[in-house]
Amino acid sequence: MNIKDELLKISANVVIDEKKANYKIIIEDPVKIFDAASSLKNLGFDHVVSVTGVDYPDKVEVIWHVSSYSVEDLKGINLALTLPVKKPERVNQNEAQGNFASKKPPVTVPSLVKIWPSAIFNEREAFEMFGIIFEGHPDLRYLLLPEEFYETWPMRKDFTYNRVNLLKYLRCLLNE
Amino acid sequence: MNEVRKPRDPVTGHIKALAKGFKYLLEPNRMTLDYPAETMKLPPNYRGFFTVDDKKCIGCSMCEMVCPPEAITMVPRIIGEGGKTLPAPEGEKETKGPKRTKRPVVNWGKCIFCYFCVDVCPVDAFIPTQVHDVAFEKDKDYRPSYEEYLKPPEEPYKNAKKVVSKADLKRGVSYEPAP
Amino acid sequence: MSEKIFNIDDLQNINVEGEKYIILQIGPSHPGSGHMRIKVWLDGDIIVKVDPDIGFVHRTSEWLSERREWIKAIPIVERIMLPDTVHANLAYVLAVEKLLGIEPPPRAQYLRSLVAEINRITSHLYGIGIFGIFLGSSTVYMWAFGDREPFIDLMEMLTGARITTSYIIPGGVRWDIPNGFKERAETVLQYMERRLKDYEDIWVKNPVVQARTINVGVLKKEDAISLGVVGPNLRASGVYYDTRKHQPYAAYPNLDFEVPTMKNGDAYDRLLIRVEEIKQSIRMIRQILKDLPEGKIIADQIYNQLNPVMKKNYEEKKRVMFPAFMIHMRPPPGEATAKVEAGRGEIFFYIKSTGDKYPYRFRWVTPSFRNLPFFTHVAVGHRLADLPTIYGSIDYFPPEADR
Amino acid sequence: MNFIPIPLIIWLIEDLLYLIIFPGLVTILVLVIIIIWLERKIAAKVQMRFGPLWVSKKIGGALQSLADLLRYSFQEAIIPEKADKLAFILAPGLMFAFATIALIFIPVGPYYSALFPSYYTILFSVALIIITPIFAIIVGWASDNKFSFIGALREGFLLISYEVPFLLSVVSMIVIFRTYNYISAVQSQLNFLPGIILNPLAALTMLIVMIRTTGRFPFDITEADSELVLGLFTEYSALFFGVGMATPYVELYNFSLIFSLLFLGGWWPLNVNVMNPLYGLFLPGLVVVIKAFIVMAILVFLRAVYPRYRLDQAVRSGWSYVLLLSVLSVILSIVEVKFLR
Repeated sequence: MNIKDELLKISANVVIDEKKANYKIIIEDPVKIFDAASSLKNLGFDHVVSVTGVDYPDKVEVIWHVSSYSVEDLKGINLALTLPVKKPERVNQNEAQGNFASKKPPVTVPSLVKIWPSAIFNEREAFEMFGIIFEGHPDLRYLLLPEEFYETWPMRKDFTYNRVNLLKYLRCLLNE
Repeated sequence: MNEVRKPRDPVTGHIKALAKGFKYLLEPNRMTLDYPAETMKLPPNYRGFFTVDDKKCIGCSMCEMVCPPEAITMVPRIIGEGGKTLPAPEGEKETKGPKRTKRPVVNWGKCIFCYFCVDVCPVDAFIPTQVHDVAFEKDKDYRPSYEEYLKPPEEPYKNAKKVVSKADLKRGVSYEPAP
Repeated sequence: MSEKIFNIDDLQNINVEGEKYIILQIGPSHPGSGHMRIKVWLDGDIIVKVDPDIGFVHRTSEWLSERREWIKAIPIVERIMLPDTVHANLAYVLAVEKLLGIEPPPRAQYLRSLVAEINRITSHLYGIGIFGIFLGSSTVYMWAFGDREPFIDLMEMLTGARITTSYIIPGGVRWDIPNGFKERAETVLQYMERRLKDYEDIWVKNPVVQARTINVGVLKKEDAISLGVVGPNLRASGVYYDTRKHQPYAAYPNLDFEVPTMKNGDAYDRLLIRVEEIKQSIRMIRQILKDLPEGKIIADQIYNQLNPVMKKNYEEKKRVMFPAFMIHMRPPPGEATAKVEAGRGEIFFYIKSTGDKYPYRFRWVTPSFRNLPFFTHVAVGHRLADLPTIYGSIDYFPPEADR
Repeated sequence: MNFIPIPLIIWLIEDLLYLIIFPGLVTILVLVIIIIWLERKIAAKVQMRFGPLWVSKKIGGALQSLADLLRYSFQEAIIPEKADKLAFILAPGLMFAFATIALIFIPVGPYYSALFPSYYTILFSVALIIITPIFAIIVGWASDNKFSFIGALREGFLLISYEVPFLLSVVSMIVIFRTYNYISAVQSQLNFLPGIILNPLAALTMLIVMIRTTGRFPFDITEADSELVLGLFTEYSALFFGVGMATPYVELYNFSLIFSLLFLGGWWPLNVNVMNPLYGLFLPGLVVVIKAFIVMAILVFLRAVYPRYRLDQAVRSGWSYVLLLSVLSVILSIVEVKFLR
C-alpha cells in the first residue's frame, strides 16, 4: 500500500517528509473535513494522538494527529490532518480591562469525536487553549484551566494579560 | 502469555503469601539508610551545590544565558590583584571598561541542579560539590551575595557516619563505611 | 460490568438527575485520587457515571516552552513526567534532532536506550507500588519503592542525578559510563530477577489480589483502539503495538526483545504486563551492556564546536560540555514529530520551528492524558471499591496528564 | 503482718483490681500501645525498613505510640457544624466503653474475675461484644459525611454477615464443653485436650470473625483509605479519633482472650487449685494474657501480607464459606460429643 497515493485520493494537498516523520494532509474547506476523516478511518487510522492548534496572525490551523493500532503498515506513521481556519475580525477591543486577560472571538470547526472517540479530551484542551469551538462535541467544557480564563485562549500568540488584575485574581483565590 | 495469567488456587496462594511474609519477617534484609545517623558519600559526578572559581571565571554570561529557571544573575565586580575580584561600588552597574567584570551568583531557591551552567562554561570555572541535603533557615539564605556564594552550603550532620551505597544481591542496596 | 462497546453518545444520554444518586467528590485531596477530582455518581454501590476533573496541577509546560530557548525545554518536560524523566527528555530531543538534522553516534544511541530501560523499570515499579497502596497492601508499596532505589542509584552513578537526569542532549548524551557500572548493573539485575519471584508470592498470585483484579475494569480490544489508550494498558487489551518496534528510535532496532501482550484487558492483565515488561527491560539492559559499541558519545557536529578546554574534559572525564551552539540553537524552519514509548505509554511531540530562537509551536501529549477515557468508560458499572483498582491498574499520574 | 491475711485483702479489692489494673484498663492501655508499635514494626520488617525509631531510639521506638497518644490528646477537637453533636461526641466513647465492659465477664483465672462467678459468662461476654459495632454505625451516621456514611453502611453489612458464624462457633464450643462458663470450659480442656484440637473448624471460624470484626487486613473494608478516606472516622480529630482508633485493638484484645480461653486451653499448662495470691490469682492470668498477645501479634502480622477484599466479596464469603464452616463446626462438636465421650 502506497500511503501517498491513498492520501492523494483524499486531498490534493499532501506533504510527506519521511526524515522528520512528518506526514501532513491539508484540507482547506471545513465542510470536507468530516469526509476526509471518515476516509482516513476507513484507511486504518483508528485513533487520535493529539488535537491541537497552531496560531498564525490571520488564521488558526487545527491539527488532528492520527495514527493506527490495527493496520500493521500504518503503525509507523503519524499523520497530521490539518484544517486552517480564518480568524474572525475582532469585535471589541477591550485589552484586559477588568478581566486579567484580553478576550478574543473563537473560531468554529466540526468536531471529529463521532469518528474518533479518542479525540474527546484532546478537543476539550484545544478548545480552551486556542478558542476552537468543536461543533458536535458532546461535552465541550474547560478541562485544564479554571473558568476565569474563559475566552482568553492563552496559547494564542497574541495572549496578553494584565499583571495587576492577575495578581488581584490570584489574591482572591488565596483568600477563598 | 496465558501461562503467566493462570490463577493460583486460594489455599496454596494464602499459604505461599503468608510463608513469604514470614520469611521476610525473620531474615535480616533492611535496605533503608538510617538517615541522619548515617549519611551517604555520593559519587564524584553527583550534581550538588556548586561554586565558582573566582580566578578562572571570565565573566562571559554564558551560564546566565543557558540557565533554564533563570536562577543565575551576573553581578558587577572589579578586578583586583592576582586575578581576584572585589565588589563594585554601591549602585554601580557598569560591567564594561578597564578592570570591570561580572561574576555569576546562583539563587538556590530557583536552581534545579541541571548543571547546564557547569557544562556550558568555556573555561570550566565552576566547582561542583556533592552537598545536596541543606535546609535554609531564612528566605534570604538561598539568595546569597557573591561572597557568600563563593562558599557553598556546608554539609549538615557532620558527626554522622559516612557510608557508600553498594549493589547487593540480597538487599538491593547495602551500605558500607566510606573509605 | 461494562460489557458494551464505548459509544460517544452515552456521555450525553446518561441521566443522573434526581435524589436517587449519591454524588461523591473524590479528590482533589483524598488518599485515593492523586492531584485530580473524580466526580462519581453512585446508584447504591454501583458507579453510574464518572467525570474526571483534571487540571489541578496544570503547569503550562507548552506555554513556557514556547517562550524559552530550545535547550531550556529539557528540564521543563522532565519535571512534568517525574517517574519517566528520561523518556520525556528523549522524546523532546528526538524531535529537535529531526529538525536540526543531527544523528547521534551509535554509542550514544545505546546509552540512551540503557537509561531509558532503567527508567522504564523504575516507572513500572512505581506503578505497581501505587497499585499496591490503592488496594491496601503497604508491603508492595514499600517494596516497589524500595526496589526502585538500586535502579535510581544506577542512574545517579551514570548521570549524576537521581530522577531529573537531563542526560540526553541534542546530538548525544552528557556523560559516558563510569568505571564499575557494568558490574553493579549486573548485580542489580540479578537482585531484581530474584525479587520478582517474591512479588509473585505476595502480590501477583495473592488470592486477595486475584479476587480484586480479575475481570475488573475490562477494556475490550475494540474499545482500546477507538479510545486511543496507550502503553501497557493497550497491550493488556491485546493490541500489538509498541513504539519501540513500530517507530524505532535510539538503539531499539538493534536490540532483541519481545513485546508482551495479554488478551483479557482487565486490571490483572495490566498488572501482569508490567511485570513482564520489567523482565524484558532486564533482558535489554544485559544486551546493551554486552554490545555497547565503542566511539564518541556526541555527534561530530557538536564535538567540533567544543573549545580546547572542553575537548580536554571530554577526553579525560568522558564528559560532554555544551558549546555555545546549545544556547543559540536555531533549528531550520519546519515541523517534526517524535514518539517515544515511555513507561506508562507513548509520548508524542509535535514541534514547529520558524527558524527562531524559541519554538513556534511546542505540542506534546503524555500517556496519562491519553489514558483518561478509562475513568469515563471502564469504571461505569463497577462498584465504588473497584474505582481504586481501576485507577491503580492504569498507572495514572495526574501531573503528567495535566502537563 | 500476720494479722492481715493477704488473700482476704485481694479478695476484697479484687473487682477493682481486675477492672483497673490487670487485665483491665491499664493492661489494655499498655497492650494497645505495644501492639500498635509491634504492628508497625512487623510491617516495617517485612517491608525492609526500620519503622518507628526516632522516638526512644534505644528501645526501638517503642514509645512512638505513646507519643501519638499525647499528640491526639493535645490536638484541637473539631466538631463539624452539621454533625449530630451529641452522637458525634458520645459514640466513640460508648464504643470504647462497651468494648471494655465485655471484659468483666471474661475471667483470666479460676479464682480471679471481676464479678462473682456466673454460670453464663460466655453468653454475657459474647452479647456485649456484639453490641460494640452498633456504636460504630452511630459514629458513621453522626458525622454527616458521605464517606463516613458509606463506611457505616459497610460496617452494618459486615456486622450482620459475620455475626452468625461467630455465634455458631461459640455455640459449637459450648456444645463440646457442656457449659456456659469460661472457667469450667478451661477446666474441661485441662482435663482432656485444648479446644483448637477438639474443634479446629470452630477455631478457624473464630479467627476469621476476629479479623473481620476488628478490621484487620484483608477485611479492612470500613476504613479503606483509598476509597473512603478514613471511613467512619473521616471527620474525627483529637482524642475522639484516638479513642476510635484504639477501640478495634480493645476488641481484638477481648477476642484474643476469648480465643485463648476457649481454644488454647486458658491457663494451661498451669493447673491451679490453691488459693495463693500470686500463684492462684495472677500467674494464670498472665499466661492467658500472653497467649492472647501472641494471637494478637499473629493477626496484626496479616497487614504485611494482604491487601483488602471488596465489600461484596467479604459479605458473600461471610454468608457462604464462613457460615458453612461454622455450621460444620457445630456438627463436628455434636458428633464428637455423641461418639467420642
